[in-house]
Amino acid sequence: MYKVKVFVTLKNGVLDPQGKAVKGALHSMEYTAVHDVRIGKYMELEIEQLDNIEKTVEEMCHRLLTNPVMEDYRYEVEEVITP
Amino acid sequence: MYKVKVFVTLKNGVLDPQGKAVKGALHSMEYTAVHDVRIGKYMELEIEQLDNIEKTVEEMCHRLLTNPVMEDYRYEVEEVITP
Amino acid sequence: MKFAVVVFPGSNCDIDMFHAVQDGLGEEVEYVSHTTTDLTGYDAILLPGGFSYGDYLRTGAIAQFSPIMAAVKEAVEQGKPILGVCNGFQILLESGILPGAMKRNEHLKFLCQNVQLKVVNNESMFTSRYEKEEIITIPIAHGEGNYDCDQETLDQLKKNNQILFQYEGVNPNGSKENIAGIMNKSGNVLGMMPHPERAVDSLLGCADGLRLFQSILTYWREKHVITS
Amino acid sequence: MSLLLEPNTTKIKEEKLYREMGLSDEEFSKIEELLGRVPNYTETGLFSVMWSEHCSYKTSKPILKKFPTKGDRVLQGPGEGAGIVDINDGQAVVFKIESHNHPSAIEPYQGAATGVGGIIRDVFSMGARPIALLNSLRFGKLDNPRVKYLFEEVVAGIAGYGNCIGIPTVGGEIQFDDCYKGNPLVNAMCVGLINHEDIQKGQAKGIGNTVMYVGASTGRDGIHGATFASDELTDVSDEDRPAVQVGDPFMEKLLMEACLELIKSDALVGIQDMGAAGLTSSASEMASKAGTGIELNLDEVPQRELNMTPYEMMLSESQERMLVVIKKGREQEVVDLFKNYDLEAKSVGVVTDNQRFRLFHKGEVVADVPVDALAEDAPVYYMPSKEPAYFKEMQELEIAIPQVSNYNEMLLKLLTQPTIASKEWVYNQYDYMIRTNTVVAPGSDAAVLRIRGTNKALAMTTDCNSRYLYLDPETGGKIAVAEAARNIVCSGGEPLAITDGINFGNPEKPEIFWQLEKATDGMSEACERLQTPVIGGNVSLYNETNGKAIYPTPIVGMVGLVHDVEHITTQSFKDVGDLIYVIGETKPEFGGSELQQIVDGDYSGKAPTIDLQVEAKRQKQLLEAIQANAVASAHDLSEGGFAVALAECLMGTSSLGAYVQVTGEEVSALFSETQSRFVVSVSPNKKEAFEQKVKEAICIGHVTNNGLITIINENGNPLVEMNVSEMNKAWKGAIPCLLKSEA
Ligand SMILES: Nc1ncnc2c1ncn2[C@@H]1O[C@H](COP(=O)(O)OP(=O)(O)O)[C@@H](O)[C@H]1O
Ligand SMILES: [Mg+2]
Repeated sequence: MYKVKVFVTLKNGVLDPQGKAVKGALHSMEYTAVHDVRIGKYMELEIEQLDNIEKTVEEMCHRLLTNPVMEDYRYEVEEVITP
Repeated sequence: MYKVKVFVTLKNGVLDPQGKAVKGALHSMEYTAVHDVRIGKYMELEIEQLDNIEKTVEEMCHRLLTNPVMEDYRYEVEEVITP
Repeated sequence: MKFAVVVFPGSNCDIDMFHAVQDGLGEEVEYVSHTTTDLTGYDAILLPGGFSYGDYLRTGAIAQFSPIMAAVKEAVEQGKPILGVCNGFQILLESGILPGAMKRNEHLKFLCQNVQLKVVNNESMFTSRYEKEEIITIPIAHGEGNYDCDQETLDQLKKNNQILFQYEGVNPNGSKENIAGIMNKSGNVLGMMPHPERAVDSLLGCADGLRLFQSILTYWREKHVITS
Repeated sequence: MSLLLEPNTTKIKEEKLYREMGLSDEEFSKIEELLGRVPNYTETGLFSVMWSEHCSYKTSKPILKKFPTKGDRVLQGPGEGAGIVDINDGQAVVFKIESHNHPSAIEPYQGAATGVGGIIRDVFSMGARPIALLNSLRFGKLDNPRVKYLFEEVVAGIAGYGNCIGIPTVGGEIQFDDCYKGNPLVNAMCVGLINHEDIQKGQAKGIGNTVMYVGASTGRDGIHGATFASDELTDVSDEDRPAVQVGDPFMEKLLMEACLELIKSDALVGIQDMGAAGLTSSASEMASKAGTGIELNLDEVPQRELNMTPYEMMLSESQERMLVVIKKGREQEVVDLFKNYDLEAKSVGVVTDNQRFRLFHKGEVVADVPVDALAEDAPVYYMPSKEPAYFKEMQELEIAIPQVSNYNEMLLKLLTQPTIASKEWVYNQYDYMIRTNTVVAPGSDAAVLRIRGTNKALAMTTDCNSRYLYLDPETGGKIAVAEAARNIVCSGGEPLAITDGINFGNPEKPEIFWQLEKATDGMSEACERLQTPVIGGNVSLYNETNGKAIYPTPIVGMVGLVHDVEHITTQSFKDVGDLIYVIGETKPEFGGSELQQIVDGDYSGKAPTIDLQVEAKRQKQLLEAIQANAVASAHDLSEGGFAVALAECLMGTSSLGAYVQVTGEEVSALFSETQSRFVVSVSPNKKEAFEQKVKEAICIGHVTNNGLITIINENGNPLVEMNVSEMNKAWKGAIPCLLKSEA
């Protein structure tokens, strides 16, 4: 079994309305040291043993999990030994 | 300057309709090896030099960035040397 | 003329679209399930609003893999009029039939209200019944209508007169260049956030949307006369 | 928790573990008596939820009995998922209100969302197509970050669910008062449409028929939600909260469409949603109502989590689930039907003739109790009642007219009180147009939806001014019903019936129980008088924070029938030159008024009086005038009195104004909250027709085109003179402005 973690972020240059709002809220709570906030997605997938897991994950990210027009992604694959 | 990465996940047992729908979609796209999908949030914060950054991040997570009723979180703090 | 209203799991403006064509326009219309693979019997395809697959992950993201989308792409190639409204627009973007992407509204809230639109281009098969620069009233109802694209795409859209509608006055969602609706380069696919199908009956306050459907019908009739 | 770790019967009894589940010592003895033995852990759980206030109405039953529930049009009164009223032509309207207060206090977005989801299931489980949603909300004052957070998230949650499932949210009401600070109220109402022949009952009939489970799988969420809803909130409830239930409106959309298709099939015997107390209440109630028994094999229950115990499965409040009873042998049809919607239907049990509720798990019987013991034999409590000391004090206070020095300023200030201010910020987040039947959108008195294919329409509203109820529960109860009816009438509808959402404090306190008794007495009388029977409702008690109760808040949800879409009327003035009339005389009544709140910072004295006979007469006359097409606009006078109502008639009109003259004591004339009054505008050529129908209406002025609101006194001196656009801006901006400001 694999555990795959996918991190999705908005592309540089794409405005992030949610991040902006969160930054504003943090400032109004006096966390003025916060310069910038960007909000993305974090996904955890459990995948069965597979040949070429990286390729599959790459493909899933490209086709469904992210929108390449505005998002970037990276992922980590961990092998999990199930007892 | 610090770069803080916050990973927010739903607590165990809390229903994740998004994860469920994405898993269904992956299956219908023939990625049947995918056992489970959970979707959470990933945030990147840029924070100015601060004493006790961990405590501040912890506090922000608890007060605003996550919903402690339903979500768990963990974070990583990296120091960034700005040129 | 025969219209198809595509029903994805979670579509919910399908019924409004259906009635706009049947009662407003007085033409033939049928619901077509997302599992259908053949759209050859229809003259125009309507992708209605709603929350296909709950809009989980991203709006319109999961629906792009529905079996029917291959047939929709075929219809695009054949030059049939295709109209995607709201979630339908989002699906057209996700599936790459129209360029760009949709983000959450700038103010992060769902917004339902009448808005004013400017008809930027009235020379399309969707807008011939409007005046150029005419200001019309059509309702919006969405949480993610903040259209975005890169500069190159925007330049193309402008150059080819692909922007059909822009918000007039207040931009309700922060979309780039006040964009409310765009078409593809060949001019037979329109995606728009506002709901023309909700504005076809003056009992409900406004009927400016009806002319959009009438434009499609006019186009089809003219074409039909010429080709037959 | 694994089965092995569950406490045994000795432990449950000796260590009084049932107390943690909300059962009293006496109740536990009664259960032992009914069973003839000590219940095991699972059984104790079954009783604890079924005998909770939320499911059994054990303290409110004697009270609810008083409500008038019959009427010529009533097809289904209280007792099923929702009530049903005939609207001619073989059609009927189905509606019900339900509270989700405690879950919303803990997790406002999901609490509100799942509240909406639950009430929708109540309506489609009757076989009806849900056509509209309304809500009634109460929060503390918007001067505190927690309250703002609750308010924003509750609204987002209601929007999130309703918009996604595609049912328009067309109306509601919101009040802000300190007593709701720690205990907000979130009541959701759903209205559905049905043909008489499609009406379903939640009954498990026919020995040998199959019990099927459809919809989402079961997780550990919301275990003990029903008992939790029957308990007070304290500061610690934040810690030991049960797992939050998350709503999945997409799943519910599929489930709704599938169930509405199933209803057309004669394979279906009975259907009920799994609401509070989930599988336990739906299964036992269906059997109890049919006089049968039920056996469930819990191994077949779709489960979302590993190693769930019978106790957990039976008490889970996972959302978007339904239980259906299907004719034996027809199961596969149902499986196929649901498969078309990507849903699973699973056979989980069978209807038996022994009137017992039996549960099997891994080959063993894990519960075996008489069905009626759960669903019918819950104790009924007649609580002691005592008139609170404050009531007497309030009644003895002299009438005091608050001092107002500048009427313009005061009017502006009233218009920016969040309770009066425009709720556009709220309802613009709701898709109120979807399904394209909404003729009158939020913003007028009642929402109106046409019924496609007919000339008819339905008007609907929710109302309750709890400040009056606090000062005088009986009078306040009457007013709540009367106000709802006024809103229906102003919109051109004939009031049909009500659903009630009874939100009160801890009924074990005699003063609270007294409020409950008096309020429902008042409501009953008004329902009787106005011929709007109660066809269903919901009770939410124990709404207290740290021992302090909310104001008594019995929300009235009312639906009216508009016989012809031509009769649909809104509150806004229409044309220059139209005559402005007021119906009803004004008295100096300020107890519980907005003005009193502003001037004194509190509520005191007597609530406004109401004469139900006068109310009924005026409503009847006004409705007749509307039906004779003699009325251009109609609006009832409520919070803020005449001046506010007049201002509201001008809001959103482009350039209209009003010029009117008032008589008598000025502060009362402008701001008193005397009941049973209306402001109406009439086209000059309908003058005679109108005056003939409504003899006591007094013409006070006319609609102008100068964009000014002008109110002069008897001597012709201006009391109020203001720009409508300025007023409009303040009124619209008030709530967004409060939310933005930091506090
Ligand atoms: N929570 C809400 N949801 C939807 N609409 C609301 C809500 N609160 C108020 N409204 C709408 O705002 C308008 C004014 O409400 P309200 O002041 O309560 O009217 P009234 O005093 O006539 O009952 C109504 O149309 C009502 O439906
Ligand atoms: Mg009103």
